[in-house]
Amino acid sequence: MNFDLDQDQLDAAAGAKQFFTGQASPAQARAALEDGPLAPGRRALADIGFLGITVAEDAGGAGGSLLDLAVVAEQAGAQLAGPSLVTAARAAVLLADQPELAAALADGSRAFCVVDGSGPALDAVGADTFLALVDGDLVVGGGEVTTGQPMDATRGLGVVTLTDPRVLVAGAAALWARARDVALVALAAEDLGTAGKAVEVGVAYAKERHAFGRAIGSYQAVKHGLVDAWVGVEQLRSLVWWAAWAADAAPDELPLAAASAKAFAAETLERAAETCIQVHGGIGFTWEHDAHLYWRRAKVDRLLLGDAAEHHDVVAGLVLAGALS
Amino acid sequence: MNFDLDQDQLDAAAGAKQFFTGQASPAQARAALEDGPLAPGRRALADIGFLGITVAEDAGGAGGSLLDLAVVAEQAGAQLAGPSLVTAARAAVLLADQPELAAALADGSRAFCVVDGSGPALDAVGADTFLALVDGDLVVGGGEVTTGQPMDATRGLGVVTLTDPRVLVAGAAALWARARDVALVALAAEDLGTAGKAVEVGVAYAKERHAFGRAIGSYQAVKHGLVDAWVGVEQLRSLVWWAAWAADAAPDELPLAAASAKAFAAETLERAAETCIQVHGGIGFTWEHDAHLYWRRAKVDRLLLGDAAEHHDVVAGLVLAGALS
Amino acid sequence: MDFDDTPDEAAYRARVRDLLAQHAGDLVHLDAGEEAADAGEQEQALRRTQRVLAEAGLVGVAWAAEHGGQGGSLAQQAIIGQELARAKVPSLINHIGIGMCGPTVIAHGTPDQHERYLARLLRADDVWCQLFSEPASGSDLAALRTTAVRDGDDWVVNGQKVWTTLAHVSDHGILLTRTDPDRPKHGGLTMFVVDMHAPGVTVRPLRQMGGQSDFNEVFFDDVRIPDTERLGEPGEGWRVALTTLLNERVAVGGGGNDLGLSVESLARLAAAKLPGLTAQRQVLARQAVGRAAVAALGNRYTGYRRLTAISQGGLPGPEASAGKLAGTAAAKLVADAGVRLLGDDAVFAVGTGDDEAGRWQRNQAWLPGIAIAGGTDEVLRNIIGERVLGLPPEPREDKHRPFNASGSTR
Amino acid sequence: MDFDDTPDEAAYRARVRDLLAQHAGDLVHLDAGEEAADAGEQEQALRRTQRVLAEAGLVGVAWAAEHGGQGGSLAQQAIIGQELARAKVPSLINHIGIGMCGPTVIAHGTPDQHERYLARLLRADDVWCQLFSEPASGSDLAALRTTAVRDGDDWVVNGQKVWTTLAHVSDHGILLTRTDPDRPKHGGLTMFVVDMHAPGVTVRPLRQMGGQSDFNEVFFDDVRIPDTERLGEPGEGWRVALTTLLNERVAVGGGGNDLGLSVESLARLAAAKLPGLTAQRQVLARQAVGRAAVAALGNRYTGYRRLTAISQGGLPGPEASAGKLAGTAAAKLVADAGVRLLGDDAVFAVGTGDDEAGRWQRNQAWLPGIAIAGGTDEVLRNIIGERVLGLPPEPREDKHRPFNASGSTR
Repeated sequence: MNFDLDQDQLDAAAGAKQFFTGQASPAQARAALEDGPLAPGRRALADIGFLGITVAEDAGGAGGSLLDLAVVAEQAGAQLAGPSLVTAARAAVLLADQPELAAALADGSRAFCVVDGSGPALDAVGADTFLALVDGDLVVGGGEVTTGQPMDATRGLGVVTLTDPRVLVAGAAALWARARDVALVALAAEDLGTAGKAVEVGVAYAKERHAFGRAIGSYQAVKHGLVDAWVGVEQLRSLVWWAAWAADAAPDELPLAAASAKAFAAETLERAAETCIQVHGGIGFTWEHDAHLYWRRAKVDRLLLGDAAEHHDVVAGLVLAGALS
Repeated sequence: MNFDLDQDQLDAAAGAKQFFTGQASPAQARAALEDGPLAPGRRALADIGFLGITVAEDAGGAGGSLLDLAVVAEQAGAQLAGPSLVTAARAAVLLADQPELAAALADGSRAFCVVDGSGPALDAVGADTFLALVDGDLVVGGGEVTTGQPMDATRGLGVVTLTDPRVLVAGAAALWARARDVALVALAAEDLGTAGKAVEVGVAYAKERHAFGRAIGSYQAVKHGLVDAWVGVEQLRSLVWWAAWAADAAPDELPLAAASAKAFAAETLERAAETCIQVHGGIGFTWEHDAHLYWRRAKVDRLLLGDAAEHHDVVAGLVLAGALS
Repeated sequence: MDFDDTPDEAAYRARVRDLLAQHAGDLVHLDAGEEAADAGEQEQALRRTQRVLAEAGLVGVAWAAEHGGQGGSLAQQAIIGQELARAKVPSLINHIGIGMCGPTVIAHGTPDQHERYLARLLRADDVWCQLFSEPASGSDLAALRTTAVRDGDDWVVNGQKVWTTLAHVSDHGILLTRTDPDRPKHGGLTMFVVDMHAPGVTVRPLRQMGGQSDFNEVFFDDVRIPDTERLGEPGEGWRVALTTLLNERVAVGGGGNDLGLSVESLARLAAAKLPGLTAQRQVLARQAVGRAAVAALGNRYTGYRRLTAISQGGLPGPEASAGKLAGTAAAKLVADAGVRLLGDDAVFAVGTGDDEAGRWQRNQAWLPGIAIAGGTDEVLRNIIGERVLGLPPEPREDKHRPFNASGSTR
Repeated sequence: MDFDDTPDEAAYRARVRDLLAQHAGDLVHLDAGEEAADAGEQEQALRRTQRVLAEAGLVGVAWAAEHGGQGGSLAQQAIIGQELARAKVPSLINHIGIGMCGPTVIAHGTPDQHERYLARLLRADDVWCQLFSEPASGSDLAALRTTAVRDGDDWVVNGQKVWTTLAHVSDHGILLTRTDPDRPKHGGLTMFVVDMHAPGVTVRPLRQMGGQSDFNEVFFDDVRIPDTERLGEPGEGWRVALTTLLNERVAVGGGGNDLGLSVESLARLAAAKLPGLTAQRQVLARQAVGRAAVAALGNRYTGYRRLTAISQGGLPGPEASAGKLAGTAAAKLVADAGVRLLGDDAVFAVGTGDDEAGRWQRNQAWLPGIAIAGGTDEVLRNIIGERVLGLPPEPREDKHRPFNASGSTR
């Protein structure tokens, strides 16, 4: 039994934390709501190697595991970074046998977007290369992107119409499914980071802010709300680690673990962000405070790649089919 | 705007409270779990006139409104009384044009049970006259009753097989539907009483019990839990009053109001009973304490006559069909 | 039990409806959620509307006649509110002044203050705001730090207020200050009427997370207030403020109105969207719509019970706090059911944001504030627990310490 | 990261499995939920089972060799637990003695006490219980009122304990008493070893809401305890008790096991019942099953993280409290999903109660207790909030007052 990060992963997490703390922030997520650029942006993510963590070494990536990527994604989530490592993780799976495209993913020379159905797609804004499943085949092509006024501007959401698609892999349903599960794990990892940060910010304020002669964190209503949010974050961490581990070490468990992690991430982040606002009182719902930026991320992410209801249904289906026995 | 009980109803409630406090109690509900008799029992309920509140005067009843019955049912619920006034209210509607049977309902000379489908029926134990809807007709007959080990023994639950049914009213679907809505209201009224009592008992204990040098009711975790339960009880009271009023004064509103009251009753009583146990700590989950008797009632009543999910769906259907506009 | 007007109420309602029809040409009319393009024009139109209504005898009806009111009842005031809504006339611009500031001036002001302020307030010649909350004193109002120091016939005020509704259009405000920091926190406060146009007063709109600005920050930099503008004695400010807060409860009332988008708008959205969902999603959406509707109805009918109490001459008690608590919970269920029906559309909101998706998105971003503004859920639960259920309060170490020495100054 | 044994752990597991197979004939084996018909026979069989395991070196492995243990690790102890479960050998009858009482005797007892008690405890020659909680002191353990008064070489004990697991079969117990009521509540306590067969000790089973009796009440009526049975100095009882409570955490551990019926049994029930439901009910039941499964898995994998920490030589910290909190929440979701699937059957439970419906009904009635027993949800949240998140504690007025003068005596 060794269900813990190893030293390399701990080091990678520390490095990623330093990088994202320097290169991204809620302040930049706030600016993005008024047309500011994404931070750190694709270029910087490519340069530090984060877009290629799970790209094969011979395609210029690091050939790492999904768990390696998840520990970095957590730090990205903590700073509301964009574009998302979800897209990098998912595209790396889809492009496993396409070394040139995979290299362009890793070095940032192409901006990828993976498109499901007709809803808004993650990282569509600014993308130049679109991947989709059409009639069971993996296709690649250009795309026209329609933007809206999304709750969270760091997700680069856009509705995509593919242009000039060509088939990359015929009969790619299984590949697509695995890539989607990997995306669920990466998204849950980013949400883990955001949720953990929201709790941390809430806890810090609860220690500092006084009312009626004592720190508000000494009141059970505040304390217990933060504790419940924290307990959720720690449970989410376990599900994310399990799912990321399963992607490489136990692929049969991936669908159950990925759906579990994503379902739990949606609700855990939402609760953490709402708790963060509530703990802050009036200041917590002002534009200038960071709390609403975590909340915006929560409101968008809970719907991305299927909401909790969708994934609870998936989990039920797998459990009914004997996934736990 | 006069959304309040009138003086007669307040007097009736006070009288009913005195009656039920004397004639029934959680202690008797506990004894019923080990084959003790129901309290106050059909005889006593008939003698004081509670089985005939909504039976027409010329059939020996009081010719009262459903609201008159609801204020009494609330007091019955507070003492976990049996048999249920739900059956009296429902049978009175079904027997509106059957003066002899209605008289036998009011004077207690017959013991009625109203049977839906194949699940356990309320007040089946000891009943001698069974009412059911068969192929759209209201039928009356005898019945064979199979008993189980129900969570709450005061509900007289039994699975009924009708014997010798005869048609009482042909084409009675609308009558049956109205009677069922009336039953929902009476059940919600009993649940209101039980929930209110559970909160009252919890509040009293929270004032008296001390931990770490002060009454536990001064801790927000305890205080806020009780407040939320109390707020639920007061909302439930409003829904019960509205639904009971609608039964006589605005029949078009009855289906929405009855389903709303029953759905809210199911969850409000459950929360109130669970809060009552939790506030009491260890003593709260012992056999000798009353808390689990409220809880048992909650666990049974939430399923009787359709659970919250069923009634939320009914409410949605009515709202979608324009019930609020 | 009935939901009808009494004969008196019906007659009053008919008179109000008549007056509103008669003056319709001079009143602003807006659909719910609609706003005028130009804020300045909007302000002038709203001031004019209130003046017309005041002249028709429809403003401050529950105030005594000697102060310019009609000596009427809270029930009459509720009827006017309902009829204004029915006629699509927006809330009075001076609702804070009428509901809170005016009653405070009446209770604690001098005859001279009554003379100078009340009639103008009712006509919206002056708009008023309430300057209590500060960055470091939200729920714990008495921890405020804005100081007023006596200087000859004046007091000199320095500090900052926040969450001040209408400050950006106000002419006067009631201002709670600390005048004696050596006394325990509740004991060293004094209330004033402040001229919002006086030198040293700066108003800055406060932007909320949804982008709108319902509140302001107000800065006081050596603002001089004549002692004649004091309300009540020095050191009596907390008692004066309690008058204001009691009247706030009367004004807010927990009347069971929907907060945010109404359950009726959820019903319309559901009727439009539900047929397009899969069978599975329909089941789940119906659960969410049903649950939200039940919560909203429970809150609405509980509000009718409170209105009944008022109509019978009662005053809203602490149980009015339950109305806000339940209203907030219902509003969250309504908002979440709506967003669930809209799915991706709600987060994405293609277009101008004025469409249905944009409305629900804004509603969602406005909601976290309602569990905080006007009393956080936590404070409301304390109020109900202690004043309705009689549960003991928490130990208070701050009440009797000199404010200077208290943790509240951190 | 992996879920496998290290080579050392694998070797140890093989040895344990081997020993269990070797002694299989002398051990009790029970399916989960199964119970022997005769309680007395069951007790004897369980005592015999523990003796056999002790002789095989599988009891108290984490205890030092000088006290009869193996000087092993908590990881080895966890492996033994897993292998016992796998072989369907029930928990050791003396699990309280091994996990809590023994370590307390080791830490605070005299060499003579070690000599007399520890070996017999490991062999279940003596079964032990822990006598701390009282009717008036649950979460606030230090408010206990059972008194011990010095009389010559003895102490005379009067009072009542409650929630005492295994008291009805115990030979000894560790007993926390108040010996100096004039000191503050934590300062006047003293710990003893008590002979449960001594005159004046009365044990009464305590019936729970579900009908079963997992706990006892224990009454002390002028029970004499020789001073040689004291554990630690007079007045040092709280410090001694902290040793016990720390070891309780180690023993309970928050290992992520399902509380109540397992998620696997929910999966089996769902597979059997779901096809019989309407399409609408299937949608809702699948939501409930999915949500419960996710919660149970989150708790299970979080338990693996704690087991990893133990396996790497760590001690369970206060975050173990999170395991019970999350486990309780998951158990409630599992129970509710099961009851939802069973519908009326669950409340009605036709037949003997040994069927599926009866099992879920009993599970439901057992659950309210788990949010209370072994630390209420509220106390656990305080522990996590204060010791993990570093949030400040609430003001405590009772800590420094003489116990006599404190509200705790009410």
